[in-house]
Amino acid sequence: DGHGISACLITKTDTNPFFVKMREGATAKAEELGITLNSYAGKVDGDHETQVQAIETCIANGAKGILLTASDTASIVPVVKQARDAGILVIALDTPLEPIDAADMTFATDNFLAGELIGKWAAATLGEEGVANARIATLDLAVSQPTVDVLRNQGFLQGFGIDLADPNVIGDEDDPRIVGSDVTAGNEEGGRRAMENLLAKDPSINVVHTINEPAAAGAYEALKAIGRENDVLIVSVDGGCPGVQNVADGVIGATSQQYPLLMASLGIEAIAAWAKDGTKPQASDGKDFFDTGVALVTDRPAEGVDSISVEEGMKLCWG
Amino acid sequence: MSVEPILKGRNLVKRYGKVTALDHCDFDLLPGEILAVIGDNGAGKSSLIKAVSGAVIPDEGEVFLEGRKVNFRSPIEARAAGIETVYQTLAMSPALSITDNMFMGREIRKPGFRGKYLRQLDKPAMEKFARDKLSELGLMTIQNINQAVETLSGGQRQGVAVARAAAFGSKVIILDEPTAALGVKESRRVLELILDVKSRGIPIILISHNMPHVFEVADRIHVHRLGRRLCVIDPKEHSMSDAVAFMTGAKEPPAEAVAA
Amino acid sequence: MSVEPILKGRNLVKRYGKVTALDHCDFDLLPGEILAVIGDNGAGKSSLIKAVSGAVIPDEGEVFLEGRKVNFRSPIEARAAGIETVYQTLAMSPALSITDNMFMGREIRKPGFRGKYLRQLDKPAMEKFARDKLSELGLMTIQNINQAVETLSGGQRQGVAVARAAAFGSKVIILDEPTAALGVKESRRVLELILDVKSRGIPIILISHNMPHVFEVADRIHVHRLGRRLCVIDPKEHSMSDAVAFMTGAKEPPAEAVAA
Amino acid sequence: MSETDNYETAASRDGDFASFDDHKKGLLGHFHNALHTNPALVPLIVLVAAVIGFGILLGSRFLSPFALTLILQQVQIVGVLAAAQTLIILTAGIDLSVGAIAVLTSVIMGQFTFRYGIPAPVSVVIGLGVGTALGAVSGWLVSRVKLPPFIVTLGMWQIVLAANYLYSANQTIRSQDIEAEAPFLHFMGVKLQFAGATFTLGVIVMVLLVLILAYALKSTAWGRHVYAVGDDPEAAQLAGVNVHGTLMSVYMLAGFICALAGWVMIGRFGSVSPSATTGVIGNIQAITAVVIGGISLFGGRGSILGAFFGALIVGVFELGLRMAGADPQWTFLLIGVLIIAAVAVDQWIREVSS
Amino acid sequence: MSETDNYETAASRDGDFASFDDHKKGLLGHFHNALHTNPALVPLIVLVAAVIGFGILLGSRFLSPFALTLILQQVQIVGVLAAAQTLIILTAGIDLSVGAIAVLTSVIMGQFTFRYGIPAPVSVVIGLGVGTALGAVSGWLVSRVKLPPFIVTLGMWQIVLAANYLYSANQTIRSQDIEAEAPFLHFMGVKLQFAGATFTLGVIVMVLLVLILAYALKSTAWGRHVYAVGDDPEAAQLAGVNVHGTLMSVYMLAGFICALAGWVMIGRFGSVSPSATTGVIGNIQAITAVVIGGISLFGGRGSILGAFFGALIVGVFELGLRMAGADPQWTFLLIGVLIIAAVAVDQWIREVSS
Ligand SMILES: Nc1ncnc2c1ncn2[C@@H]1O[C@H](COP(=O)(O)OP(=O)(O)OP(=O)(O)O)[C@@H](O)[C@H]1O
Ligand SMILES: Nc1ncnc2c1ncn2[C@@H]1O[C@H](COP(=O)(O)OP(=O)(O)OP(=O)(O)O)[C@@H](O)[C@H]1O
Ligand SMILES: O[C@@H]1[C@@H](O)[C@@H](O)CO[C@H]1O
Ligand SMILES: [Mg+2]
Ligand SMILES: [Mg+2]
Repeated sequence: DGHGISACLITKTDTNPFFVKMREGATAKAEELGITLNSYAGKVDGDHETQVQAIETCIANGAKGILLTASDTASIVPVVKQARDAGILVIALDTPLEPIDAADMTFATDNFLAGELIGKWAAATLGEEGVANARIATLDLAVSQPTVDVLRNQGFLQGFGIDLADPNVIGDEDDPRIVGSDVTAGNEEGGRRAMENLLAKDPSINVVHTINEPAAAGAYEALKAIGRENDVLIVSVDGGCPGVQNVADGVIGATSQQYPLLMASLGIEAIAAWAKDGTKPQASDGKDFFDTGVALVTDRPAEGVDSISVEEGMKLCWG
Repeated sequence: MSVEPILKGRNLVKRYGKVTALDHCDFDLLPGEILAVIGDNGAGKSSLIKAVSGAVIPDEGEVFLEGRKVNFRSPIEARAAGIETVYQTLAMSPALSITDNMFMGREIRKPGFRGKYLRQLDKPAMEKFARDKLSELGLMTIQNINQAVETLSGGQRQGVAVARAAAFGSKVIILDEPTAALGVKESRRVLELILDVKSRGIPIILISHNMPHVFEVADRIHVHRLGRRLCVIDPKEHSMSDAVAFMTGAKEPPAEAVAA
Repeated sequence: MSVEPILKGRNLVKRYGKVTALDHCDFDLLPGEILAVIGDNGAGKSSLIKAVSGAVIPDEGEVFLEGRKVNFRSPIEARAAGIETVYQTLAMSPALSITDNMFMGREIRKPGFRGKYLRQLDKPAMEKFARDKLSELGLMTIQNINQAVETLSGGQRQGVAVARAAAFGSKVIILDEPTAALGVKESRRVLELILDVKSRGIPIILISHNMPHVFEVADRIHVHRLGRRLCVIDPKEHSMSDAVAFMTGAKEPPAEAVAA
Repeated sequence: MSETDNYETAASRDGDFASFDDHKKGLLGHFHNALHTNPALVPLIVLVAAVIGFGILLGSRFLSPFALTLILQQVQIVGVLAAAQTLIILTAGIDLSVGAIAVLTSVIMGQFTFRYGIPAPVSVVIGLGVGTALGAVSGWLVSRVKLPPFIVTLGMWQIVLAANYLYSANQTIRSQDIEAEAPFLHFMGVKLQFAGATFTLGVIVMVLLVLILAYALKSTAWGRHVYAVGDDPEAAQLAGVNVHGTLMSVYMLAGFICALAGWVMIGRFGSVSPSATTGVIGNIQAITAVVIGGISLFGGRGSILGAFFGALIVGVFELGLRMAGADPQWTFLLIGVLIIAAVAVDQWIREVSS
Repeated sequence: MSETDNYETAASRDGDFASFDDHKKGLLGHFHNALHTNPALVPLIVLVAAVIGFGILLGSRFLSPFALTLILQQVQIVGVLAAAQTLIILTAGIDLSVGAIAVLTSVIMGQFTFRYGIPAPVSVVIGLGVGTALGAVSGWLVSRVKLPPFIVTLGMWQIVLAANYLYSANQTIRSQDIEAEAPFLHFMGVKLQFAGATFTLGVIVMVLLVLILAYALKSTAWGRHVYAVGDDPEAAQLAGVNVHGTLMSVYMLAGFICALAGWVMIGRFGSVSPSATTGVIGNIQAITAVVIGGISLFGGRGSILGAFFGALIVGVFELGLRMAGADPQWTFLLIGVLIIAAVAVDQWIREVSS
């Protein structure tokens, strides 16, 4: 019984449905276990300062545990240490800290893997000749290139079979198949503008990687405006319900689905356990974090790439 | 006093923080007269006319127009009641043209559809009117009626403000130092204009530091001192030296003038 | 002219867009004299003194101080050369106090360590000085020397500006309509002050529309018309009516006055 | 008074009124004059120069009807917001909430239709009404409570944006669903195409809006009052302008226009999303357009056409740089340089011409 | 001249100078007077009221030395940036680049030490120098090229932020590495603790900076010139103020202070990260603090202590609401309401007291 226990959930923002779902999952589980949950979020994506202030608040409030999706995975470490020194269990959700053992445990999607899956799928779908003649656009998140952005972009390119140069930097590849990249802020507005810009630069684009499904929907609108929506392959990451529905409607070819509700409820359970008898959660076999899994959702399965159907995806989707 | 004043102030008080600008001041303007208001710098003359023209709301006291109590909450209300004022600060929009400023708040619209439905301004009509009024004042060094007011010389600017008041005032015209920045020729025109307005039966309040001008045109002189009316004198019965002596406190005013 | 002018302008031109404010204008101020500059509104008087005091840079022409050509690029340079000006716009910072405004750009620092290293201002000293100068001008309705200038009446504001120039001018003092907004008493003080400054050997340029004042104090009168010097007359040889007639173009000036 | 001297009568003898000559004539003089009477001309020159510059750099790809009308589509939201921003800035205010109001009203139009089943046209009208009401609140705080516009709209920005997320529960309404169930919401996205050029109704509405406002500001009493209030509210008040009424009308109209921008957003993005970037940076984008367009942040000076050209200048630079292959970070940097440069050129033209 | 009337001599007979009486005396009068001469008093009152309010709501958790000094730590960066912003705003400017300069200079301090092996103190000095130089560029564009500060610093913001991303290659320098190899970079994070209260050097530097600037603005000629330039630059120029010099000094000093904020950031966050949000929202945060502090965006009015209290007011509200467990969007919404309310109270106190 968790009465008197309080916990914190700190997300990057609370404007992204992904984090909204995460919070819903955490809130439901916390209610079930009788834990008081306070939620915090950055003002904009990448807002590190507010996350630091949130952790400090949790310390001041005497919380037992913190669930954190860090905006700045390396910079957050000192204040996380401060929290752990104060006896608070810190669990990273969705995004591992740098180093990963700066948190007590990580429940996460492997974002690089998520990118790799859609990259592989795109390559397999296009076939050998298609891959050789591909014209690729990547619609990324922000000019500051936050870690999710880099991991998914580089994972995609790797999966597609492109040499990454520095795997920590977007845009340093010299493969001629890449037409260019632009930033989208992860929403429809940015997705459309970015797609238009890249199409104006080179109208022959036929493969589009998008940071998430809203950006993909925006890109689709831009393609539709010039009548090319049917001959361009769009891939994405997230697996939110509107996103999966868009896979069903043929807007998106395939998307890598992640499981925020699971991350959150596991996190709350871990805090309850920690408060009860001081046990800490264990990592998945052979990994240094607890992998909540990622699955490729598509109705056009490709050879050599594991995937689940849209129907299954709809059952597991969030938001 | 047998005639009912057209504009009357009673017991007016206005304070600015620690400063008392009006200190239980009375004030009377009789029909058809030119009333001059004289007093030292900072005596509270401008504050007085602001209080009777709606530009500031007095802390205490009452204002009567034609015997009826009025509570102007803005100069628009005073203007609607027929009181037109040239403030010492002139109240012009520097970036706007001479025409725009002259017609501010009472623009003329085009006749017919364009005016009624498109609410289009009749610029040629307004420009012609503005040009005529400025010519009457002899302000002909103004080279362009669409010039922004901020590009005018101090005197030109004052001329525009006076022209505006004279053109539109119907019941009372108040002029706060209208000739302060004007040249000899332009000042003359303003004095002629004042007499002209008076001959149309409209009473005028003239605040001025120029004693010859005051004594030339005024029917009565309100002497203001330390935030209140010290006395009212008849320019035909007192000399300029007397007026200045009262105003500066060098000499006690006659008892009957104080009672007035 | 045998004496070398202390301040001299030659062939000055200043245009504002389509408007020509100075049209090849000459100008001479002789040592120790009071030179009045008169002219219609918009004739270019203010433009002239701005051009010789660094406030505007003339498009053409030259300025000489004590015979040496000068190129003032700002009023600071003119001031450093000893030319102190009261502009028609007064050049005050409305939100700052009277003292701050009087000492703007030449503040007094505390003696010793606090002044030298902490650069601390000597506020009591500055306040005392300011109070004294204002008293000399009779501007005693000012109730608080630390009052913001924006809370002063128009006349009080002008008094502060004149006090500033008189206190600090060393070679030439220029006054652009210094009594325009002043009361009778305050105007008198300014005239006395002008004569007092003259008696200290400092020449003065006085722009004014007040003919009696001009004829009372001026040694010579520069008549300005349509952007240039029309003539220079001796107030002892010409009447006010003459001056006004020249200035307004009603009468041709005498040939020798034009040559001057 | 007989004691006074009669020197003043000398002035009356003066019969003819002298006046100076114009010293500038001819073509150059006319050009200078045009620049002075038409403040929007300078940003127009900068705009044309930018188009020509990128045209030379990128050739027909950039000068194609497709690319040029694409710019119009890309600036339509900022263009509409800039119109609202212009009105506020002309009154010496500033509105940080324009983008947030646009996003909230688009969410209201969408959610009212989908959540409550209200007919789409009614939802649109409600959205426009909410925008106007939010403008009225800001206007009242500025005009009556006399709070600084910056603070009022900063608070409004946060409030509206938060309300937007809370109300929408972060839910996106998908383009496909709108298409199927409430196509009226997509009205502003309707396309008119000819010869490669594409005009959406949103673009046309933006252009019309700018033209109507330009007319109202220049040729109606209301417009003159807006300028007077921005120039010197105290003087305007003394001169007989209803300052409160003018401010209220401006803030309400601006709120209405922001809601219009919300409707245009739905047309452009297809979907309705509470997390549209416009909510966060729409204000800065609109202010940028306005200031590049030569409108003074101190109020009372400038023309709305200038703001429109300002929005287009930014749009041309952005698309041009992307087409020239600059990567996002470099584009971001160069836009910064170009914003400064555009205004410097503007300044320079004004100086040379005066 | 003998023709003139001698009425004016009547004035000379006047011997004694009359003056009005003060009508307000006593405690209330003194209080009113204090409010007028001390514009920072109003935000101070709002601040104290906010602390008391949250104290009642949250009890000793909030009123603990830990929580109260935590507020100071949480506002230290915004507080330092607000000091820079105050200087600029007093000259009737605005600086959108303050946060970006802080982030870039922190990256420079870090990268120079780690990438090039320059000793940390030298890197810090270089960082401070770069901040000053960036300020000088903005100052020059504002003062000499006469571009609007809003545009100059908007461009500067984008340029500096993009340069920051490009130069750093998005690399974060980890706290552990700084601790091990260049602890001097952490200097501003050094803690002084007693009885639960924690003061970092960064907090102390912020307070000292504000006090020094308050002194300089009030009691030196430079400070008076800053106000005069902001009040009416033309009048200041005519009155003999070196307007260009004053503006340059202000922008350079502001740039320097931003770089100081960069150093404080390293102390507070431990690591050096180019993506710190201060680069994106630091400007709005600083402006918010300044305006809540009662400084006019039109220049020439207000006190830097006010800006400091403004930063603290926001900090108190944020921590208080967070500790009370308000949902983030509700927190944003309430902060929005409170920003408006704080300024409305300020306005009301001023009105009642005048
Ligand atoms: N807005 C204000 N704030 C504070 N004090 C003010 C304000 N307006 C006027 N005062 C003060 O009130 C007093 C009277 O000022 P007022 O302008 O009425 O004088 P005045 O008689 O018109 O003087 P002048 O002849 O110089 O114009 C002065 O002491 C002035 O400083
Ligand atoms: N900044 C400016 N911009 C445009 N025109 C100007 C400017 N300053 C002055 N002028 C014009 O130059 C001419 C001369 O103005 P100036 O102020 O020198 O006249 P003045 O003789 O001082 O007049 P007054 O006696 O009214 O002060 C006027 O026509 C005026 O409109
Ligand atoms: O935008 C992404 C989301 O889609 C989610 O994957 C979490 O990280 C955010 O940055
Ligand atoms: Mg007055
Ligand atoms: Mg003049």
